[in-house]
Amino acid sequence: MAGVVVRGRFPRRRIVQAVVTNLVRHLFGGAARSWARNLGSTAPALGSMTLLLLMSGLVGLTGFALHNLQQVETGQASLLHVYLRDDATDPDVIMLSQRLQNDARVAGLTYVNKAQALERAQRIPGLPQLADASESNPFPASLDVQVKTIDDMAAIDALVRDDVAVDPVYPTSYDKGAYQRIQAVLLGTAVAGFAFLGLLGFIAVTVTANSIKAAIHARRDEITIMQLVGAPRWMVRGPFVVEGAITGAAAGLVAGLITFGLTFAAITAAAGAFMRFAPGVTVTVAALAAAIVLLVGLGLGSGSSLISLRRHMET
Amino acid sequence: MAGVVVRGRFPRRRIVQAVVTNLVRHLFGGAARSWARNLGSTAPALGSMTLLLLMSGLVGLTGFALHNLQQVETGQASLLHVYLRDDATDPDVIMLSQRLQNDARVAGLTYVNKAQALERAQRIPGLPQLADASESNPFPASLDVQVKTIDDMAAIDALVRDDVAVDPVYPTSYDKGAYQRIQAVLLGTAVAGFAFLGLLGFIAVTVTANSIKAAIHARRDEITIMQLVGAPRWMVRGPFVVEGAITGAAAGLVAGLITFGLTFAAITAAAGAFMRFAPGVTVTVAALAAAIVLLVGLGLGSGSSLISLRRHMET
Amino acid sequence: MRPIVEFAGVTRIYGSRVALDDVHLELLPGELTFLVGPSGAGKTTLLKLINRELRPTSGRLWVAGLAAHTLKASRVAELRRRVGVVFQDYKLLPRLTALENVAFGLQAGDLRVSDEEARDRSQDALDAVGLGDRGDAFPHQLSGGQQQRVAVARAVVAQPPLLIADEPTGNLDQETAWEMMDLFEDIAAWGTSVLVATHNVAIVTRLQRRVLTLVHGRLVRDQPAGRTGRMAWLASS
Amino acid sequence: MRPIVEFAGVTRIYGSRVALDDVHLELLPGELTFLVGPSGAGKTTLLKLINRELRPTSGRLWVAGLAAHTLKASRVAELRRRVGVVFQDYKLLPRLTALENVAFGLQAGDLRVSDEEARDRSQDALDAVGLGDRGDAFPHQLSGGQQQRVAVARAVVAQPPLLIADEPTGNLDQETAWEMMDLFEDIAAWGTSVLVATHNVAIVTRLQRRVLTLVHGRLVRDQPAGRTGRMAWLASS
Ligand SMILES: Nc1ncnc2c1ncn2[C@@H]1O[C@H](COP(=O)(O)OP(=O)(O)OP(=O)(O)O)[C@@H](O)[C@H]1O
Ligand SMILES: Nc1ncnc2c1ncn2[C@@H]1O[C@H](COP(=O)(O)OP(=O)(O)OP(=O)(O)O)[C@@H](O)[C@H]1O
Ligand SMILES: [Mg+2]
Ligand SMILES: [Mg+2]
Repeated sequence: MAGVVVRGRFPRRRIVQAVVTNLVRHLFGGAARSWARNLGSTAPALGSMTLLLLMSGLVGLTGFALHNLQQVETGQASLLHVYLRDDATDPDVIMLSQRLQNDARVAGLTYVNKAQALERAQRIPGLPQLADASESNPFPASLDVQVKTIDDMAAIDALVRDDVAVDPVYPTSYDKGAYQRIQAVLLGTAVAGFAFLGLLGFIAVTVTANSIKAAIHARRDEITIMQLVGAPRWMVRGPFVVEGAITGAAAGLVAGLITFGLTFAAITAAAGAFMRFAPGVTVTVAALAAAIVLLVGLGLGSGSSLISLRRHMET
Repeated sequence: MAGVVVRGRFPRRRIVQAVVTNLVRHLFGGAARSWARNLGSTAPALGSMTLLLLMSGLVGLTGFALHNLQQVETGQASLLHVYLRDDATDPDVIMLSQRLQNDARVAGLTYVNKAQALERAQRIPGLPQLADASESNPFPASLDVQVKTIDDMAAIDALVRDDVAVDPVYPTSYDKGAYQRIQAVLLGTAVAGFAFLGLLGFIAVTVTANSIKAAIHARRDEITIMQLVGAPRWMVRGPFVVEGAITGAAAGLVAGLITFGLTFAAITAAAGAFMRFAPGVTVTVAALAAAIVLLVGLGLGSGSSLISLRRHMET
Repeated sequence: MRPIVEFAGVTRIYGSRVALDDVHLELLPGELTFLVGPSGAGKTTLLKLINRELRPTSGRLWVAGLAAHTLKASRVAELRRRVGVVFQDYKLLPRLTALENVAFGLQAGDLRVSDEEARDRSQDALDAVGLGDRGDAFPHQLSGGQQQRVAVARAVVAQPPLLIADEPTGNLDQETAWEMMDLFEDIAAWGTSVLVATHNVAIVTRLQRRVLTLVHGRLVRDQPAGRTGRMAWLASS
Repeated sequence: MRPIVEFAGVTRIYGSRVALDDVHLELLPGELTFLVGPSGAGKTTLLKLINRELRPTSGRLWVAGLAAHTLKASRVAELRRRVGVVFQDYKLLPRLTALENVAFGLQAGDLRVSDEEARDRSQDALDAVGLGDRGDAFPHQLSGGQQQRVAVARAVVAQPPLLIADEPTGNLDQETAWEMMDLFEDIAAWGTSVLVATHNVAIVTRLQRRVLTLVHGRLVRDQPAGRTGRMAWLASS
């Protein structure tokens, strides 16, 4: 009975094939099965990771939408009223209009005559009695210039300020102080947004890494046994890294699918409202976000496995 | 040699004292020491918990500050201009003023004459040429009423609308539509804020519970052994729950101290600016927030220990 | 004298594998009994049934006055406190020292034992197994045989009415094994019923106590004390 | 013939406890040697030094051509692949089946072994220890003795030049223990050097192989094969 073992045979054929097969199997083949077997110890990690990746995905998309929304609103803020003299001639106004229209920094141009200006002023709260109280219309006609980016406001203002058609006393609505305040608010919002996104990302990374660490810590005995049996380093680490990657990918996949699903549902359910409140968030963008979430999960899972294995690997 | 054991003795004196001592020791005495011994398996949990509790504390405080800030700004929004007839008599105006001043819903009252009204109007962008263009001053004098809460605007408006001193055509600046828009914005902000706070809280709870779960899962063999030796249920669970509580309390303590420290530093470093941007966040409030963070950590640690023990306790 | 353990037609099946097959058995107080049989015969399964680590698949089983086959989960700890166990794989708590492990066995059963008393009695028990000077060592700092002896000390320290030991001398040299047997005999003489699963032929044949032989899950032989001749199971396995 | 294991004045101290004291020793290929001594004498420590689980506190030590006392961490796996080990506590991978555990021992050492070949040879090894029909069982589904035999199968399956076994029959009945010894003798006959730490007096006295006796960490006796009379350590411990 015992003799059987000693008659061992080493038929060294198809060795390359065997080596490749073994490499793949040790790293991937068994990993999926063994991942399923070990779900007990990875379940908490999986839960935390999924939740945080999902959060990061959704907050990232929201951030993107808010960024776009802000761009749109900044566009509205970058409207420059160029006040025309009451006595400006039509050719002068047309000249000025054409000069502005040919400027690459200008997105659009509207002519507002005195009657429209008065009508608009009546809608400003606090000035209700204006139309009745005053016989003459004190409001000037204007060219309302939509400037492409708010940063070009000053240049356009300088461009038109001395035109013959423009009122010399109050040439434009450009207000340096107000402009700087808007800039400050925009910067503040951007900084706060990035800080928050960064913070959530940091939490997601830390918690994910900690979860994987805990899962590997729970299996340190196995690592020791593998080492004692003489398994080479990659064979000890490999399966754990692959399992970490599977965990991360699974969390990322679930989170990514939910991110995509929610966004897709929102887009199809209320396309109009969605476009207005979350401009730029299309199906493609949602898919991209989902893919990023998946990749981050994958990278986090395998990366933190690798790092926390080191601690359990010193001989 | 072997005989020694059999000569066992049971001196049943001071039994109550022993029982109490044992209870305390099993639950608490050893727990701190054994918690220190087990740091290896709880370290990841500790890290994740501290981070998330800290986040919750800081975001909670920020939310509180923003809430107060909003209150302040809502106060500014609840300013009602009551426009006076140009031909209103002084006694009529004084009567109206007193009626308003005696109303409990009114916080303050300012008289704005026609000259001041014009001056104010000139500061509104888009109306620059007003002062020059028009000889007569079209702006009415007004009583600016600071209403205590924005919800009382409608009532105050109804109160003054038909007064003899008030302009019958444009009695007040109260605008039902604008008011409802403001309400909607406020509600939206509050809902979003609470949703975000709730979400962060949910993440903190989930991740903390998962971390504790993982730490207990890593020690399920010990739980099994204790049960096999016949330890009663509370003796098996007790030390794990206490250890979970210590972990939670440690995370909560660190997070609470950092929360308090940061807030305290901010308050002392720049009291003026801080008061403006984060009204209501005093040292007491910071201490309270720190205490809440600590208590939440404690509760979470012991609670989730208890819950995840159940899974490993079925016989 | 009422039996402290009673098996009535107990069968235990793992999946489709019959590990114990219709066993009838009674153990009396003060009796030292050996349980022998080849590897995989069902010895550990039988002991696990007594400690309510397993439930019988069928049959009835009483242990220390409790009906183990119908025992509610909430009363399992009560049964186990009446049974001292030496596990085949020791099952020491890895984060407690040897002395703390033994004391745990004592105080898990009886809260009324004060700390000093627990320490004294645990120290006595460690002395009895020859490890009086290793009380401060953690399990991983002890040799295999030393861990096994700590497990014996933990099982006997509370002087339970029933003591079951699974291969308690597997990692001990002959002389230390004899010391453990002396200890078990003393404990049996004190009134405890002791059941020892073992492969140690020398001990079984020399002590001339009652011997139960399991083969393939069946209790094939029950030799009373004093009549343990040539070991039947050596041939029959 | 060059020795496969050589201890030159090896001492191993845990904290302040001297577990192995100035041991000089040579093991030759094809030799079956027993290592005996009372519980706590240092047997496991000596075997752990050979497998580079421990480093010597002082002294020099060569194993299978490698200087274990100066070996770099990165080459430890290489040494271990030349040594088959049966651990005192088995150390089976809990999440692999018996067959997978054995195959792991084979493929950890040699990636060129294809899957079918690994399966065939692992099955042969399980057959040799009498567990051919339990390949699919996980360790926790096996009895103590069965786990021990899986550990033996894993250690021998790669036919290493050196085999060390720590109490490999502690949980086996006499007959199965003899089967393991037959296996070890076959493996030694094939050219492997086999070192077995054991308490089983019957086996040591009957086989008449070389016997090393450890007491309190000192190698007090080295009896060559064929001259193993009354066991000295029984008296000296
Ligand atoms: N990690 C450790 N720390 C401290 N002391 C240890 C450690 N490991 C072993 N020892 C001590 O060293 C001595 C030798 O231990 P070893 O395990 O080599 O004995 P052994 O001969 O294998 O005994 P057994 O037959 O009981 O297995 C023992 O006294 C043991 O308590
Ligand atoms: N959890 C389980 N699942 C399936 N089979 C099991 C399980 N536990 C034990 N067995 C099988 O039941 C049989 C009896 O096991 P048991 O542990 O009772 O044997 P034993 O007599 O104690 O053997 P040993 O002397 O080797 O310890 C064995 O064949 C074993 O493989
Ligand atoms: Mg057994
Ligand atoms: Mg040993």
